[in-house]
Amino acid sequence: MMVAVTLAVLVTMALAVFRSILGPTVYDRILAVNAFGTLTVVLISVYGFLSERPEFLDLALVYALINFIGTIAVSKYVEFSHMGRPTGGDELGDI
Amino acid sequence: MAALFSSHLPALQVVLALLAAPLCVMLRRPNAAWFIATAVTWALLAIAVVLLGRVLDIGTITYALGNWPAPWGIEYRIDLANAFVLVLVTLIGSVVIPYARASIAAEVEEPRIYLFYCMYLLNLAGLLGIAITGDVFNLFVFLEISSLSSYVMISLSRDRRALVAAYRYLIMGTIGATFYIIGVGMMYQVTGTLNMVNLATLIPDLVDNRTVMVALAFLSVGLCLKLALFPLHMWLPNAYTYAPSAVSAFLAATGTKVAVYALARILFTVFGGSSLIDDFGLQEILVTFAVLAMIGGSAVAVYESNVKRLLAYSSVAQIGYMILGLSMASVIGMTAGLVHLFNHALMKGGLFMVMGCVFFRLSSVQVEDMDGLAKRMPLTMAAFVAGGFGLIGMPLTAGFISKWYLIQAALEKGWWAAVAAILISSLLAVIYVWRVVEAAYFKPPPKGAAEVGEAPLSMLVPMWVMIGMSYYFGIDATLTLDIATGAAETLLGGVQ
Amino acid sequence: MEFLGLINYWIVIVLMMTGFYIVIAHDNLVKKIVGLNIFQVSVFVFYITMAKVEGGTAPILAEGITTYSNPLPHVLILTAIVVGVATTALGLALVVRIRDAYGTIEDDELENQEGES
Amino acid sequence: MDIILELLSWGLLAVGAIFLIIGGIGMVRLPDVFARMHGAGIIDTMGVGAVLSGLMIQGGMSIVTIKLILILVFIVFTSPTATHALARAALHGGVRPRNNEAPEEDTSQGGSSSKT
Amino acid sequence: MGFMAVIGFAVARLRNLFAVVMLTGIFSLTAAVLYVLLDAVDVAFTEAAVGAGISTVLMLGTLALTSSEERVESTGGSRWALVLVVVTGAILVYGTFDMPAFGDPTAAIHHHVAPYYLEKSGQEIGLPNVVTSVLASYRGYDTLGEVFVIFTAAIGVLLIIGRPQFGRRRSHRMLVGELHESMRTNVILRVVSKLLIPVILLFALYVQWHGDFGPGGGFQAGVIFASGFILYALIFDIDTARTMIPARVTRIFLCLGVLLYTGVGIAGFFMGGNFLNYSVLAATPVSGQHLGILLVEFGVGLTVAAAMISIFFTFARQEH
Repeated sequence: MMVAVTLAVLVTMALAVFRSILGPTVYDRILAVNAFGTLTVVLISVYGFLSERPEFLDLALVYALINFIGTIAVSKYVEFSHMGRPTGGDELGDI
Repeated sequence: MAALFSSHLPALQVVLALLAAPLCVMLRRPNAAWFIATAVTWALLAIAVVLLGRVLDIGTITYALGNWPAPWGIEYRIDLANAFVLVLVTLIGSVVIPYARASIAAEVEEPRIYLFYCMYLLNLAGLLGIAITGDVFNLFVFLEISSLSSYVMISLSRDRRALVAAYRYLIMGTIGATFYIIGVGMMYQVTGTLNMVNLATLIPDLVDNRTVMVALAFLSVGLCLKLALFPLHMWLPNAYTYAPSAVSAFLAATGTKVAVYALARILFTVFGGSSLIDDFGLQEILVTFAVLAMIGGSAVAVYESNVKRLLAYSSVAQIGYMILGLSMASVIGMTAGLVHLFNHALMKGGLFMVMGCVFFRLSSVQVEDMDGLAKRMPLTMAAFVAGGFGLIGMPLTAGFISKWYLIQAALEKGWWAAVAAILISSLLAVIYVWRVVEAAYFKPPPKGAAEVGEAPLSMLVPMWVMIGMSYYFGIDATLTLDIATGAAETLLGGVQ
Repeated sequence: MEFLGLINYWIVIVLMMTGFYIVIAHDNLVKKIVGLNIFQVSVFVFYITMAKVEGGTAPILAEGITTYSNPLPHVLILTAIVVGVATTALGLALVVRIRDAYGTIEDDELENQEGES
Repeated sequence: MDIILELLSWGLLAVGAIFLIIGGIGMVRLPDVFARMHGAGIIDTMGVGAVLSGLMIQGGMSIVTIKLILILVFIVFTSPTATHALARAALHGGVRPRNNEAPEEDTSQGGSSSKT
Repeated sequence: MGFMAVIGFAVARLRNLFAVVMLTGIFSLTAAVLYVLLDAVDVAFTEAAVGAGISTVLMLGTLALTSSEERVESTGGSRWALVLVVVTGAILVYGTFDMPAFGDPTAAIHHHVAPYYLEKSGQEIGLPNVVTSVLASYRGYDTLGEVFVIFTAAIGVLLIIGRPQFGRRRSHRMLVGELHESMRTNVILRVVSKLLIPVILLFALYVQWHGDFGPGGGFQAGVIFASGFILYALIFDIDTARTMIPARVTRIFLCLGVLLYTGVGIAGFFMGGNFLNYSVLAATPVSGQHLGILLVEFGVGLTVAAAMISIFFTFARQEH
């Protein structure tokens, strides 16, 4: 059963990759990448059970987290085409 | 207390520089950072000298980090070859750092200066780490520390072309490093160890193993990229030309030299025990490229009008000399290569410092702008002439000693082509040095030329110290020769 | 049968070479960095591939498990990943400055501009 | 009792797998971004939810289940948020939802930054 | 791996840099999955956080500052590139012929050094996660180098594109129009991320301290911790985030982390061991190792978090 689920996840991943390469708009790609990330989370959870070492779920959590931040960053980039522009105060130097 | 530190000198050699770098950042004062950097660099020189003395006395020193015995942990292994390189790197570092103060203040934006010294220390630590370690992967890590800091330091110059030069260097350097880790991975895969000594004992059993052969190829190509051997030298001229002068002086004198050392270490310590290098024809390949580098580099230098770039191409040629010496795989050839490594570091460091002084006053290093400069900056140009003699290989200079030995070694092998190449390259050196000398001494200064005086004393003194050392080691060469011979014997003798 | 054991390596090599090709053949500076990334990631995969032991599990000691995969390449690659991201960050910073200074991030246009200046 | 749980778990996993594939097909086949988001939505909610619930039952009462719950909660929170941000970005970027009455041009891909 | 090959080719072909960056993100996610399948959980952890997370965000930041379209032109030199690549590939393939087959437990690689770690680290260091033991103790010096690499990168990015503190003074406050142009106005995003950020930070701490037992450790924790702040900076504007953690703070933590690591190493001197010997730090070697690894990992976490925050902020605060 686990194997079947893994296969299903892999098939869906392939579909997502297909969409992300095909585009056509950036938003399609982002969507596909986001879905791909979610699928990775599922895949790792399932694989943890498959290999009978389910303590690696932390990993899945990290993927979910990174996926979210990545999507937000990308949406922000395409919406405003900057990552947060400095708005004032040069008293906040970097060096 | 003293005893405590003296037993941990090998670790301190690198760690001191690593510790000082964040301190520089925390202090945020350019002067304080400079002061720390100077103090630490000098301390490192002292440590290196002590270590060299100890190696001369008692032979190879090993230091197991974390007290984990060798193949399981990482160990430092200091024999004459590393100790020699350590002294060289710290020596150059110590001379360049006082010089850097005025030069960097003029060429780097003020708020960034304190970070520059942090980078300088990191670069120094990286180079020392490469030289001292006995572990192939650890070498990679420190290679990256030194490379990353070099990219940053090169890009700091106000000239925008420095950015592109640094970027290209970054791409080439990273490809080199990646090739290197591919090679390390393959070696690890068939031997199961990363320790150099351990590898050296395991590899002879695997001479016929194709994976080891490919590993050797990748390691060599990766390191040759880093040391800018002739066809892979594209990054070097621009990087040295547009970098801030103090950085050019430091990197030209140390960066490629340490990479040459690393190559020698890999070829002769790790693969030395096997017949692989001969089977592979690596010797012939290296000699071919070395000869091409000697002639090609010098020939291009003749046509350069930017003197820093001229010197950079001359470096490409001089790297050819070193590789030629190494690839002879004989004690005398290796000695010549190592001595040349040392002497060239002094000469080229000194010459780049001269150009730093010129740039400091003229904001240009074009030959055309140096017309009649000898009248205005007599001490600086005299140093150029003195250093130039070294590049040509006039008697009494350090350059003469190493070329002399190189020719002897080539004759011993009966490589007439190599001898001819050395002579041709030296003749070309006469031409390119003469072009600058002619401009500076025999051409009248152009009308309306800026009234410039001598460079500040804090730059002149280190410059002359560097040039002076190149003469000292030319006149009294026994010290360097003895050490280099010993180092060559250790490298060639494999593992004791 | 012997070849089956090597196919993994071959795929990794194809990946490496794809990355390598992107680095040396493309003119766009950002894309070169992307290529470098792919090149490095493929090398990491190569290391991890050779660490795998048939029937082994992750090298985290647990009761009742006797075969583990080789932990050393994992350690090396952890280090190498960090080095990779450090290089990427620096390279991108340089690209940003180059764009500021030249107004382009195409390698050949940079060359043209340098030729003129 | 055990058997019921086991069956329930397998059932959930099977349902999840089916939903995953449906969502994936949806992502590929549906006509425009906004519609495709629904496909992704199926993956994120029903697919992931069912699979993870199934795994939870497998895990029993242990740290594993708690982590799975965390992951599920996390995805339930972030996924719609991300999709929402994306949809806004798409609207902002000039992509209009496909509308049967609207002329064809409007369904074409929008803003300047969104060309392939 | 099939996935990876497809993505790799797609990256080589696509001209839209934005799509390329997205695909690189997927590429490294796939690599991370592959690492899990090959038992390298720690590596997968890092790759996901770094490759898919930080690198992607940084590349996007760069694209935002440059341009997102690659110029299409016929590259004349690419034939030579292809030849070079094929030759290199062929050499590599030649090298594989004497490699041990995939997963072969009798290969030399699994018999020299590695078994020692697996057998002895349990007694000598007493941590279940062998990767952490090797990383922080047996090869602790490599890790020290690694932390300094990231330190170098952070300082380097500051040096290259950091804005000096008292540069051009602009009395430009956020305008209403600009306020609209930010995600701050998006209620859903704001609320969700306010809920999430504390959870992310807590999770980072968990990863930090749990690294001895499961996958995780200082590096991964640092990246996760930083990503919490990056999220904040994305949703709110960058200067608000910068006020929260000023450059001074990141800089000091950056230094403190590496100093802590080096300091622990040097403490080994005074307690009678070599550099980075943790066994001498406490009464028994095992507890000493434990303490040492804990401190060292904390140092790694500090530096990495500070470095990532610093690098991201420096990129994000660039002007067009």
